[in-house]
Order: sequence, then structure tokens, then C-alpha cells
Amino acid sequence: MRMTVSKLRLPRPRSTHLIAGLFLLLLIALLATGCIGETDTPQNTLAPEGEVARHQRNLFMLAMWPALVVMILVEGAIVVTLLRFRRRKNDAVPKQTHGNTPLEIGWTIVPTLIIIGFVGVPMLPVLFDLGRDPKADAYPIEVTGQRFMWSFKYPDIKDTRTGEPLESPPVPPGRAAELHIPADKEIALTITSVDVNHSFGVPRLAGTQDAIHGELHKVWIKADHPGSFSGQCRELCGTGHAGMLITVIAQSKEDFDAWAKEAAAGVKQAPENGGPEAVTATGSGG
Amino acid sequence: MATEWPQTRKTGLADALRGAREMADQHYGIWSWIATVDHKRIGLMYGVTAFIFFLTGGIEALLLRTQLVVPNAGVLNADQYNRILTMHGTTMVFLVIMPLSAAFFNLMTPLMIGARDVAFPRLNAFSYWVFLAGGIFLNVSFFTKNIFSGELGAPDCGWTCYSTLSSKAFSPGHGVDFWALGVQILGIASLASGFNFIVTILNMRAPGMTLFRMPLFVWMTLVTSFLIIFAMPVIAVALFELIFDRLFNANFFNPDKGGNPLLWQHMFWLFGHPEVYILILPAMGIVSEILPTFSRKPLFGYPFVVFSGIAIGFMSWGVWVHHMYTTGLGTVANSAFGISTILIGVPTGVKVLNWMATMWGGSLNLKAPMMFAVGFVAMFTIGGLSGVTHSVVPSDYQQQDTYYVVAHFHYVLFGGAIFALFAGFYYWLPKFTGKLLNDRLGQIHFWLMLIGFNLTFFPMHVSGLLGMPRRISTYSEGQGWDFWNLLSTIGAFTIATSILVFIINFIYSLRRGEAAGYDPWDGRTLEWTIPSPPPHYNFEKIPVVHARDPFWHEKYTEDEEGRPIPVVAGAANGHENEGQEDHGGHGIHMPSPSYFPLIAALGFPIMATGLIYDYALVAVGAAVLFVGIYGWALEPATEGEEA
Amino acid sequence: MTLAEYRRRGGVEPAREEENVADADHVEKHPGPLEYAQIGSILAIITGVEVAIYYLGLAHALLVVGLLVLSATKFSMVVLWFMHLKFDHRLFSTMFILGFILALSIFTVVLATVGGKLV
Amino acid sequence: MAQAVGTAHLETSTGLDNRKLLMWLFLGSECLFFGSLIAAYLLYRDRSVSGPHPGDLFDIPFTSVSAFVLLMSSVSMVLALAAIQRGNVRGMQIWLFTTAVLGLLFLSGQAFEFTEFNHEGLSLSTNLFGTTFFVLTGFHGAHVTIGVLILLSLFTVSLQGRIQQKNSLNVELAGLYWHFVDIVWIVIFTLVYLIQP
Repeated sequence: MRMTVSKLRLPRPRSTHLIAGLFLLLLIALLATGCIGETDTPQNTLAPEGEVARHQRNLFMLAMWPALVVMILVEGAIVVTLLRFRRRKNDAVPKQTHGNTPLEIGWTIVPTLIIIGFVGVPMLPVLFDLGRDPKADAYPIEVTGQRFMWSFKYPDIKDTRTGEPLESPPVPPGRAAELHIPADKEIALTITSVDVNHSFGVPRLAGTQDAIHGELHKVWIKADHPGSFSGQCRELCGTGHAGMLITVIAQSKEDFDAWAKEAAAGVKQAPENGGPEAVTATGSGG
Repeated sequence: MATEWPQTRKTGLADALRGAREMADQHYGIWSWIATVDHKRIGLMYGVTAFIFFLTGGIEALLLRTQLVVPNAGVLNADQYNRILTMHGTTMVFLVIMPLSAAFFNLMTPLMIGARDVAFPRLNAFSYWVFLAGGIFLNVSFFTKNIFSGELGAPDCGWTCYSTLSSKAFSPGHGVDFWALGVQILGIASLASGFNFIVTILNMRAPGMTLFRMPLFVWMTLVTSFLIIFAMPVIAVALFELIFDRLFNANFFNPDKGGNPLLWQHMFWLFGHPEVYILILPAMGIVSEILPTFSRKPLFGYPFVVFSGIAIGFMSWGVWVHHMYTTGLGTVANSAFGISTILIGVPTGVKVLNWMATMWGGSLNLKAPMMFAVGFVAMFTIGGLSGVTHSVVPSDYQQQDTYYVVAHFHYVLFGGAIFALFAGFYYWLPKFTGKLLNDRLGQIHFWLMLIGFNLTFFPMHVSGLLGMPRRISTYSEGQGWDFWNLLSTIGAFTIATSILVFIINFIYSLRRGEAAGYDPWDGRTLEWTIPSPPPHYNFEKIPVVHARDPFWHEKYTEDEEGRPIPVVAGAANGHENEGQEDHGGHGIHMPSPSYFPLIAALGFPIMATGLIYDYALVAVGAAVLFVGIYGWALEPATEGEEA
Repeated sequence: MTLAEYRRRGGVEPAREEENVADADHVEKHPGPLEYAQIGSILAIITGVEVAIYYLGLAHALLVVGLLVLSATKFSMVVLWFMHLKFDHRLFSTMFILGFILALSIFTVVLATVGGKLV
Repeated sequence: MAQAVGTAHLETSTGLDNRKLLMWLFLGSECLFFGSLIAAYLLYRDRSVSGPHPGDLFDIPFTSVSAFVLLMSSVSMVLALAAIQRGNVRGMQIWLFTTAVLGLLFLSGQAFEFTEFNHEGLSLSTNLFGTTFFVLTGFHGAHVTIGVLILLSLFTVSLQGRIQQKNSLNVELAGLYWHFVDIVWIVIFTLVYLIQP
């Protein structure tokens, strides 16, 4: 039996090089990941421009770097093991080690402590801070998801034509709905849906929040500075899911008030920012 | 097995059936497969069927990746995309990984514990036929619309089928009905095999095979089976609720009548998270068998690997809310489940460390099974670590429903489960085909798959962090996602190529492969003590077990320093049974073949079709089921045994 | 070698306690018809008490606690005596209790999380 | 139903019968099944947006009687087992038949109750109460129906003399299932009928 085994031996150097090469590729990919925060793409979750997103990014980094270190250690150890202990001709059967209880207990307890200490404990205060109710003076906006469009209602702005709170105009599928907010001020969003589940995600401001029919979901966001931020529906909602886009337009206090006044009077506005190009008909149709 | 053919006069249906039955009794021809209750044949049928579904799901994946190769591609429209997406997920979970694991449960468990078959051979056949029925039923949904005009009838709600998207109002047509009923049927199959394997493992062990002498794979089968029997009823109820809502206008998930769509998510993930471990624990078991064999060392820390498996089983019931962080359950629930999710990483980490310690200091034979097993450890680790980053509740709000999640669970389910299952193929198939798979082709398969896999799924971490939502049928330019999606698509086709290599290898080896012999890998466990392929009664004499890794200890003893010394040559080959071939298994009572499991299984798709189209068919299906069950209950179970 | 032969030769038992060697003699330990009838009457009486409590107009909390205790008693009596768990092998109880406790705990958590009221 | 391979020839590792172990595993699994249904009922019990509500429909004296009937069927079931374990085939037949009849009585009670509720305007789609109540008690009723079928099958087979002391396990297994269906009703009777918000 053992004769067959040695006859079928692998050409060793080839696999060694391949393993090393692959490991290198992995490292490059990792470095690429590390630099994601620098890239200037519209929905980059690691390039926060709002308080909530910044907390979330920081926590992610807190978990990601140790995870990356562990990953490199483990993958490295695997490669080293494969190279060092690969079977050679006339290898004797190795020493039979069945286990080591102190070692086992050690590598159960130490990771538990590390993971709780590095990830679990720092996570909790942020979790409770981000999950708190919006402050009383936060600017209220109601967000409603529907197939396949987001609409926004501003209780603090009265539409002069109807006397009702101002509502955002309907947008065709594939075109971003615009949400205007004052910058550098806490916004209280009340998120809901009138049909299926949607999820309101504008990565540069905050992580996603589900919109569920029959539930009112209160969250707060805050943009650091004026600007426009893209987002889109994150929860599969049907054929128009990919085209359910959002543009959040954060404006200085004066600009926002000016916009509110015009909007309340029903002045037709050119889109401040076209947002991402409309998704083609193939995508949103069906 | 040269037995003379029984004399039969084939004059009527009954006689024809009896003739087929006799053919089956002789383990010969197509009828012997249809009526088989032999765990090895059932295992092979599970394997082949699931592999065909694997190709189906793979083609679906390629279609999805082709649509996403560039922004605004026009290969699939959104409706087709959603339907294929749903079928890809459902197929891979319920029709590929679970049944492939079941194939190994069937093939290996009785052999590894030294049994002649499972505890309930006919129930086992029933499981297979129900699985096949459910799988076909689910895929038939494609054809409920005019597929030639490009309309697909398949479900379109994603494999999680969240309410209220899955309601009649938002998913009209029969796709979701087929989904719910199909998964329900598959659940019956899983439940039956779950019960069967628990009883088999607890009750059918060879003399001396104590629980803590059982191979790790058998342990993981046991834990998985427990998860199955406790998780499946939950999804069964959820599916019933969905079916009642859709077909009989009930209100479980109807917000207009006060129903809560979140109930579905709770029920789904109460099942769904144990399900994740149902998918991965068998893979861990396979790897825990292969690493020691190819390192020539016992599994490091056996009891700790066993207990961490059990711990994972228990903990998997306490983490389901981590799929629902963004559904507004409140900070208290989120933090509690965040912590429990962090903790479930620990037993998994313990396993990884033990596998590495097993290899450390060994004499590693880097054959294809070993390469895939090591590939499992390497890739699963990455999936596990990205899982830890998910457990951080606030930052998970950013990753929720992005490609980062897609990357994570593919590292676990493809880099994990599929790699381990292929390791299992290379390791154990020779036992059943009698032919070794070609190792050079195996190496090519491995490297192509490893590279293709990382090329597909590593970029998804990046596109996810760049905010690309999952399940979108297309995307616009300027998001920074183009390059990463292109890589993913190239990777997907690389994986497809590697699978082709495997198929070629399999066919080639069946014809020209090197004979496997009893023990091609210097194995450690009981399956290597019998011929390849094994006789239908497995063991001429039921073995007596004196230690963990019983076969190894027949071949080697240890000196005072723990260095193994081969036992005298004759004993090392496991040929002690060889002289007994000529007994031909006479005097061993094996269970008789039976058609009734198949008949009973046929009842389910008929009833399900009836629920959708015509209630009269429900009665027909129920009648078929009853005929099957009564025939089953009243026929004698074992050759020569009275009912 | 069958297990029986193996045992006769005094081999190490696979995870098996001495107490359960003979499944056959548990029949003798089962209670007789008389005891079953007695338990049946107790169950009937408890059911009567339950209905009586229902009509007694107790404070809601008291009613709930009372009824839960009574039905738990009925439940356990049927399981322990009629289903013989009191006399049978521990493994059977383990299987059942595993399922029961699991169901009880996860659905308590679900109800608490979704905001359902148990009572 | 499924008979174990070779139980006649081999002892099992635990010394426990395969089929009995299977039955207990099945019952453990059923706990999750009914747990899910009961949880759905409890979650929705006071969330119906329109009537009728439980308090408008429940007829406690009637349901108490049918709960009592099912409870007594458990007693007759265990007496059937006690009879056959002592080799008394005749006694077993009588008690088995009694159990089946009591089961049928319970089922007719449930059919009557369902029809009554329907007349008073409660259907599966009326409100959350209708949905959860009918599905929960309906699935319990389906279990009772299957139980009755098993009992009648056993009874028929025993008339052919095929149930003896040596295979009393068949009766024991049917009994375990029957008692389980009974304890589920004990829970439902309390949580659904007696404890109302």
C-alpha cells in the first residue's frame, strides 16, 4: 500500500511556487482592500461624510484589522506547514501527537477574551449611541419606500398650495429621488414602506435601515458638510430594485431654507444633482 | 452472487412487479436501483442527483455573473434576473450542499461505525425519493410560463423569500407557490434522514465503537442530524403560513390585517442559522477525516473538536437575529445577539487551530483530497473572519445586503462546504467506484477552482465595501464597481472550467482509473478494511473496535515515545476479510428491496401540484401516499422475516 | 461478532450504562391498569379545577399563574406515566426534553423580541 | 412503520429499540413544530384589527368537554398498552377501539366548533385570530386524524391476530404519538382557550 503512495508523489516545486504566488496575490488584494477608504466612489462605505457612517467605519476598522492579522497569520501558517512538513521520500511515520489540553484551553480562552475585548466591548457604547432615539430638536423627515421609488415628506415645511406638509415629487424608476437635508444638523428619519420591504441605504451618511410595511423605524443621521450623497434600495423588492435610487442633498442652513421656501411654493427646480445615471430600461423593466 | 433466476410467469401487473422485485433482490439492473434500500446505492444516487443540481445552479450563477459583467448589461432583464437569482440560492442550499452532505452521510456513516446498513433502510430510500421529487418539483416552476418567449415561471423573491415580497399581491403567478411547496417537500426528506442517522449512529455502532471512538465525520453527522430535526419543523410552519397566505388568503404576513412581515424573517432565520451549520458541519467532518489520514497523524485534540462541534450546534440557535440587525428590533436585542454572534466564532476558531495542529509535524501527502481539505481550512478561515466583522452590529449596518455579505457566505459555503465536499469525492469515491480519480487532473481541478474561487469572491468584499447592494440586476457606471465585477465574472467562468476538469476526471477514471484496492490512502477508519466497492452487506464479520482510528491501530503500534511502528506486513493491508469473499454473504440477513418508499414519495409532488392547480389532485396524491405507507408498513422488512 | 456475543465476552460497552442493559424488563416496572386509572382521575379533576378557576373571576395574573401550573402538571403526568418517561431510559427523555426546552426558549425570545405578550 | 434492519438479529448499541428512539426523536421535533404554531398564535392574539375576537366565540364548557374526551382517550390508550403487555389481546382491542372512538368524538367536536365559528363570521381570512386559530387547531386536528387512522389500522391488524405480547411495541409507539397529541391539546386548551388577554 505504501508503495503506491510514494509512486503517486506530486512534483513538489510547482505547488510550492503556486502556493507562494497565490499568497502574494492575496496580500495584494488585501492591500487593495486597505486602500478602499481612499477611493472616491459615490457609495463607498469606508469614506464617511456623516457622523453615523464615521462611527460605523471606525468600528469596522477595529474588527477588520485584527481579522486581517489573524488571516495572514493563519494562511501563512498553512503555507509554512505545507512546505515544511510535505511528505518526502522514505519519510518515517511521524510522531503521533493526540492533543494538548492546556494548549486547547488556552486557544479557547485567549481568542474569547481578545474578541470580546477588542470587538464586543467597544461595540456596545457605539451601538447604543447610534441606536438611540433622535434628539428632540432633530429635523424630522418621513421616508417612505414603495415599488420602485423613495418619497420624502417634510412635516416642518408646509406646502403653500395645499397647506399640507411638503412631499417630494414622484420620480420615474431608475432616477434618484432627492432628499434635502440641512447639513451639520441631526436629522430624524422615520422610515416605512407601503408595500414590500425596502432598505434605505446612503453609505456615506449611515448604514442601511429597513423600511417595512406596518413598522415605523426611527433613526438619526447627520451630514458633516453640504454635498450630495448617493444611495439606493438595499433589500430586494422586485423588478425595479436596482433602479430605486436616492440622492441626499445636504445644504447649509441658508441654502436649505431657500430651497424649502421655493419648494413650498411649488417652484419647479432643476435637479441639483442628477445623481447616478438612470439605469437602463433593460434593468428596471421586466 | 451467481444465483439462478427465479421462475416467473409475467401475466399481469402483479407478476410484472414481482419480476422487477426479484430482479431487485438480485442486485441487478435498473429495478434494483429503483427499489434499493442499500445505503451505498442511495448515497450514490444522492451524490449524482445533487451533482446534476450543482451544474444547474452553476449555470444559473454563470448567467447572473454574465449579466453583471459590465454596467447596464442586457443579458437578462430584471424579472429573469430575480428568478434565476432565487433559484440559484435555493438550488445551492437545498439541492446541492444538503444532499451532497446527505450522500456522504449515507455512503460513509454505516461503514465508519461498522454497520451493515442504516437503522431504517426503507426510510432512507424514502428520503432520497422525496428529495428527488422536491428537487424536480422546484425546477419545474421554470416552465410554468412560456420559457421560449423568455418568461420564466420560477420564484422571484430571493432564497429568503421575505414577506411581503412573497405575497400573492407582489409575487403573482405560481413561482413562489412552487418554491414554498418544493422546499416543504425537501424538508420532509431532510427530516426523515435526520431521524434515520441519529438512530443509526446511536444504535448501530459495532461492538466497542463507543461515542468517543467514533470518527469525527460521524460526530458531525450526528450534530447535523439533530440540527435538522429541530430546525426543519420551524421552516415547515413558516412555509405552511406562507402557503396559507398565498393559497387560502390567510393573514399571517398581511400588514393590512395587523400581520407582521417580520414574523417570517424570525421564523426563516430561526431555521436559517442552524441551517448554515447544517451546511458546514458535515464539511468540517469530512476535513477532520482527511487531514489526519494525509498527515499520518491522529486528529489533534479530538475531544475538543467534537465538543466545539456540539457547542456550535447549540449556539447556532442563539444568533438568528444577526440576519435582522437592520429591521429595527432595538438596541437590546441587537447587542445581545451581537455578543452571541461574536462568541460562536470561538468554537469555529478552535477547530481551525486543531486542524492546523494536526498537520503540524505530520508527513503531509499532498494528494488531491488533501489539497481540497487544506483549501477548505484556508478559505473557510477567511469566511469565518469576515463573519466576525459582521458580528459588529453598527458596522454591519453598512455591510447589510451588500456584496460584502455575498463574499462572506460564499467563502463559507463554497470555499468551505464545496471545497470539503470535493475533498470527500477525491477521498471516498474510489471506495465505491473501485477506481482512483486521477491525481494530476485533481491537482489541476484544485488550483483552477482555488484561483477561480478567489477571483470571483474576493473582489466581492471590495465591491461590497464600495456599497454595491446584493441582488441588483444591473448597476450604473461611475460607482467604482465595474472592475471588481469584471474580475468576479472571469472568476466564475474559471470555476466552471475547473468543474469541467472534474467531470472529465470522473469519467476518465471510471474507465481507465487505477484500481483503488482496499486501502489506497493508508486510511485510519473502518471503511478501508473492506473491498472497493464494498459488498452489499459491507462487513462479512462485524468488526470489533478497540480504539479510535481502529484500522490505523491494526496497522501500526506506537513505541514509548509515541512513534508508530508498522505491524507485521500481512496484517497491515486489511485483507483479513479477503479469504471470506467466497461466503458471498450467505447467512447475512439484509433488508429486502422495496418499491413502497418511492410510491409514498410520489404522493408529495402530486399533492403539491394539486394545491396549486386542482384540489382533486390533492386527494390523488394523498391516496398514493397512503398506498405507499400501508404497503410499506405491512410488507416484511428483512429477507425471510415475517411482518 | 454480534453485540450480544461481544457482551457475553465482557467487552467494553459502547457508551452504555449498566442500568439499561435489559430493555425487556422495563415492562415489569410499568404501572398497572389501576395506577393508570388513578392518574386518569387526577387528570380529570385537574381539568375540572382549571375550568372552575376560569369562572372564579380571579385576578388576571393569578389566573394565568394558576392555569399554567395546572396545565404543566397535567402535561408532566401524561409524559411521565402514560408515556413512561419516568420509567424508561434516560436517552428518550433527553431527546424529548431537548426539543421541548429548545422550543420553549427560542419562542420566548421571539415573542419578547417581536413584542408579543405571552399572557 | 419502518422496521429496523436486523433488530431481530442484532442488539442495538444503546440497548434501546430503534423504532422507539425514532418515535421520541420525532416527538422532540414535533415540539418545535407546535411551538412555532403556538408562538404565532400568541404573537397575534390581540392584534386583530377587526372582530370577532376569541372572547366573542369561545364556548368554554363545550371545549372543556372535548378536552376532557381527549384526555380520557389517553387513559384508554395506556390501558390498551397495559393489556397487550400482559398478553391480553381482547382487552387491548377493546381499549384501542375506545381510544379511536374518543378521538373521533374529539374530532367531531372540533368540526362542530369550526362550523359554529364560521357561522359567526370567523374564517381563515377574517382576521389574525381566524388565521392563527384555525391553522393551529387545524394542524392539531390533522394530527388527531392521523392518530385515529393509526389506531384503527392497529385494531384491524389485531383482529387478524397479528398483534401479540411480543410485538406490543407497535401499540406502545402508537400510544406515544397519541399521548403527545393529547399533551399538545393540554397546552392549547390552556394558552388559547382559558388564558385570554
